[in-house]
Amino acid sequence: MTARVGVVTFPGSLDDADAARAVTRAGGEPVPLWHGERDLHGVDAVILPGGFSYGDYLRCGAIARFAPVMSALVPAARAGLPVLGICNGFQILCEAHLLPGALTRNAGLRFISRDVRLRIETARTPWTSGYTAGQQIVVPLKSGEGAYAADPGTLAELEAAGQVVARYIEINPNGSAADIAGICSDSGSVVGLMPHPEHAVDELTGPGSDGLGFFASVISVLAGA
Amino acid sequence: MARVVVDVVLKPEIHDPQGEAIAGACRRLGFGQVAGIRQGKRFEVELSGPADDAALARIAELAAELLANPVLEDFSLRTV
Amino acid sequence: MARVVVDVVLKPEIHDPQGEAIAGACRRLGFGQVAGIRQGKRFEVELSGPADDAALARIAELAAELLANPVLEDFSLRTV
Amino acid sequence: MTGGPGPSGQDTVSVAAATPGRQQPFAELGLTAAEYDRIRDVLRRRPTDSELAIYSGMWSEHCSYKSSKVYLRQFADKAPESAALLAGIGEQAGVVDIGQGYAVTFKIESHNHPSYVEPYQGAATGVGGIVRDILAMGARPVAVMDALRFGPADAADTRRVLPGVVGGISFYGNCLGLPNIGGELAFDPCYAGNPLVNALCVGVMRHGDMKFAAATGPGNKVVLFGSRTGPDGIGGASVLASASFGNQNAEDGGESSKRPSVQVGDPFMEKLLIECCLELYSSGLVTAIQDLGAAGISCATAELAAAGTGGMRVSLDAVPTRDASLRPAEILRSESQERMAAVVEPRHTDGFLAVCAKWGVQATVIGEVTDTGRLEMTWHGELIVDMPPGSAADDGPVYHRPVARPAGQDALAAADPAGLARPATGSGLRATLLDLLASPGLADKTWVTQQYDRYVRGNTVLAMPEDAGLLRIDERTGLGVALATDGNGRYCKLDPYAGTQLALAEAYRNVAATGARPLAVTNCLNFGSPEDPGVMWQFEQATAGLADGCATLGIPVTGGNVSFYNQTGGAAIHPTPVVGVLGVHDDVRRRLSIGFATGGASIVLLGRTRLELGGSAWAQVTHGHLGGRPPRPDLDAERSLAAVLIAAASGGLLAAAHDLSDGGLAIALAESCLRGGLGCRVTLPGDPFSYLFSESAARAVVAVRPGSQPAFAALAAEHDLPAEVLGSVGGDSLLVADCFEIPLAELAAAHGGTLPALFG
Ligand SMILES: Nc1ncnc2c1ncn2[C@@H]1O[C@H](COP(=O)(O)OP(=O)(O)O)[C@@H](O)[C@H]1O
Ligand SMILES: [Mg+2]
Repeated sequence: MTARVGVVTFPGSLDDADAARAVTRAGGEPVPLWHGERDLHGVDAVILPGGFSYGDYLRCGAIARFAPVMSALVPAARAGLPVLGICNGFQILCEAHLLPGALTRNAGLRFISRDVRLRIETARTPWTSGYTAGQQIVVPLKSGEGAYAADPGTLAELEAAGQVVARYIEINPNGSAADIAGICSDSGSVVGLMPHPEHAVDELTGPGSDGLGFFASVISVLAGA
Repeated sequence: MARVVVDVVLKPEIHDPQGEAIAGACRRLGFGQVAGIRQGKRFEVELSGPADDAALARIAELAAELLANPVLEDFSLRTV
Repeated sequence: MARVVVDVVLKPEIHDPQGEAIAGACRRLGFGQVAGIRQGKRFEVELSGPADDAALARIAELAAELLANPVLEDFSLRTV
Repeated sequence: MTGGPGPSGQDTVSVAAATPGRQQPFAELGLTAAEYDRIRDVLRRRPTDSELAIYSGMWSEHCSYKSSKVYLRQFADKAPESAALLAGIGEQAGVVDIGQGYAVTFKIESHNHPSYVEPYQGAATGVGGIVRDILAMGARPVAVMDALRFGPADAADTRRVLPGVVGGISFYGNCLGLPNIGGELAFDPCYAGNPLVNALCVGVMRHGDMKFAAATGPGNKVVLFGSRTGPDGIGGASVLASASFGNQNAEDGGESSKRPSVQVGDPFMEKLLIECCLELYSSGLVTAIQDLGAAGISCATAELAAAGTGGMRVSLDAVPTRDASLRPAEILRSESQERMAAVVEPRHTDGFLAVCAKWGVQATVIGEVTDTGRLEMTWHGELIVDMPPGSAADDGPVYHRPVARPAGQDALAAADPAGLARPATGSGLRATLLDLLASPGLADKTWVTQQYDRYVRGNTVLAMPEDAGLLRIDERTGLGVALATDGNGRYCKLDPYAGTQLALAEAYRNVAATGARPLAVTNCLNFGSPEDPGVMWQFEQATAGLADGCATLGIPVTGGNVSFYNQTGGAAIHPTPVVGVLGVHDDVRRRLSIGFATGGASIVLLGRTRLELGGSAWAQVTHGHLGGRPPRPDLDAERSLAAVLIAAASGGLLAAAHDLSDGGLAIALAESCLRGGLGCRVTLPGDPFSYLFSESAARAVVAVRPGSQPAFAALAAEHDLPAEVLGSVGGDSLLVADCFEIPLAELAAAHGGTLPALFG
């Protein structure tokens, strides 16, 4: 049975179609989920895609956090449902307190759209199990508020518990604390990532296909479960 | 060290889509008594000297040139 | 109609690149007495009813849940 | 006698009839006395305030094309036969058939004046406006481009305007989820005080999905949806884009002095509008649709009615507003963003409103279609507008403005750059190349393009810094479209006819360089005041050049936009037509990049190189000189070049292709090396300076795959296209035999350092 991966569309979501395409490419079945429904339709995993939910007015992700679909997603995620938040999705996960810390204004104060090199720091999440720890990948980053911030205690805990999922190498494009590009919950099932693996699933339209591993990982984990 | 707060608000006739979207969210969250929201900025300016008249006059200049966009915004100063 | 202002400021320990950039620009423009700037937000909330204690308590809830992010920001209310 | 207002205090139709002598502020609204008299003739009375608001918007230069109309006709009259054209000039945007059941619509538009007043919001709302044009054709917008021109890069005002403009385009386009796939960035003192901000949008639909802006069917409802109407942008069309721009604060049409012309964009609302409209279309709920742009509700209602059954009745007080104090004339003139108007059958209105509600878009029935032949509007039950809609929408004034070749034109042509000192040694040529590569106009544009999302929607195959943007349209077949915009004010200043053809040729060449077949043209004509006969001469020459050029190249103009009054005081900008060309790519997997990435590929220069330096980047950068004749356009040679590039791409013969334009071969080689990460070694077949820096048109440099050289040579010969083998790809430097060698790192530093140093 192919894994069914939900992709949530909020008003202002932009990369939902890309995320669904990436799921298909990785062999899964994408299931569109609507922000206004309190129902996950029995999916095996969920992606919160990139974009500007509610215009990113107020703070990125601040309004989306209260969408009806989140009232179903938050308890499911706490109970172990694999969730990947990409860019705006990461911001929503932080605002919803499923992940610690916050994403703040880029150090250079401008929107950045560029390819970045990341090091995958852990393969123990369902979204990175297909990579090896230490593996380097190139994927696009595109955000204005992508600088990860958290208090020193939280940062220390994240490091100690191995919850840093990916780090910027070569350069830190946005001033993220400890070069953090992505983190996970203590169980590992909820992952937030600022760069966009769904834009790197095909040489033709992306910098390469290094990002496919996130989607392939969860699908193979679900198949084995 | 003295501190001056510069409040920057959109001119009343300028459209504030952010404020509207936030007000909409408030109502969806059950805060029915919110009739509207206008979002502005607030700058806390720390001075190396006292907040005397001369300094305030300089800060007002600064606000007009840099902190507020005169095409869209108004500003006001207060010492705290 | 009553109006409540919610001021949202970054917690003191949080880095504020925007405020720093503006403070730098001030000094380049010759406003030497600016020791630092912190940028915050200001929400003017218009109420459909009076700004009584009950309404203020609701607005404080709103500020804590929506208008400010407790990870990064503090807020305060004032009636105007 | 005094005619008191009606019971509501409004200037109603009956009040107007009773008070024929009342003074009206037509001049402040941008109308001439003769135009005002014509309105009185049409109505056989004086207009009401609201009618005057409608006419002033619709008869503005921006909406009526009154000075340009007589020239724009030739785009249709001289247009080549094109089976691909599904809708042409006259629609909001042209529509072309790209095969496999797909149609594409694209258009470029200016937002110059608003972007000078408030760069961030001005540019942002420029993107918003052109996207709604495309949406209103029935298409899904799929990408944007931006063609930008500013004053000197190191001028203080450019440091205010440029970052604001780029930030605004980034903010709006990124938030809409439209990839930015290309554009232009140029600097010249003539644009100080008059930046050019031209935005292009392209959309895709299936055949048969096309929508028209015609209010047909009496009884059908007129629905206004999107943002509420506010006091922003009141009179933008008549005031901003007109002669009075210079002192636009001086008058506001007699309305409250607090009414701002500056508008704030709400890309989130626009994103909702896009999704909402597409669902309305696919559910079959829309009879006709029109975006609200310049002249707002005036324009939407008058145009819909004029193009349809002919009549419409509107309750203006039904329009949702953000400000209860707005008066009818202000509501009519407001240019609040993110609004659309639709005509809907009564049986579909509930469904229509439900889809809008799903997307959180406010929608209101404001009127209905009638067969009276009149556009009638009421305000609290009183009739305040009663006019034939065609008189505003179609029968505006048409001017044959005086035309005169500018006095200085001959002297300009005589100032030939041939006499300027040229570098003669290898080290001199080397230094010249590095100077040009680092000059703001030719420098790496990453500072700008890094603020634009190019990836969203997952179909961007080529984007900046490639020659053209290339989008995949069909994932299964690989069908795609390529787009490029070009313009060169310096060439056009020297010779507007030739200069416009050069802009057309460059965009055509850029599209072909990806392997796509050019199909259609859009254009944005940025000029000074039409009341200046010299400017009108430039305009006459430019439009003739474009129409003739399109006829020769066999690709029709499908639409465009005119922006006049680009001047500061008496000084007009260089005439700057910006031309966009769209091409079809049969299989985007066979696209060509500009990058030299295949070691051992042989480098071939295509086309004929002459010593042509008039208006060149070399003359500007090294001598601050503008004079002489621009390069000679050779459109037949452009066709041959394109044919070879397209055939070679589809035959898989090439590893890279890059057109030659500003800065000539020297800059093209440097860009291809930097893009692909490999160097090259070349030997020039003649005078090194001419080969490196001349800007002869109809040329490209290609990297032929190892082993494909004989087949490629045969292909070029078949098209009579000169093809000179210069050398090969490889190494980590740009080496020109007997002249110089420059390590890639040094090229990159020169190319990449300029804009960050200027703009932070
Ligand atoms: N304002 C801009 N927005 C987006 N892309 C831009 C902009 N300015 C330049 N570019 C891109 O940078 C690249 C180099 O531009 P340019 O040298 O003008 O191209 P060409 O000479 O081939 O027309 C092109 O890919 C162009 O699309
Ligand atoms: Mg080019």
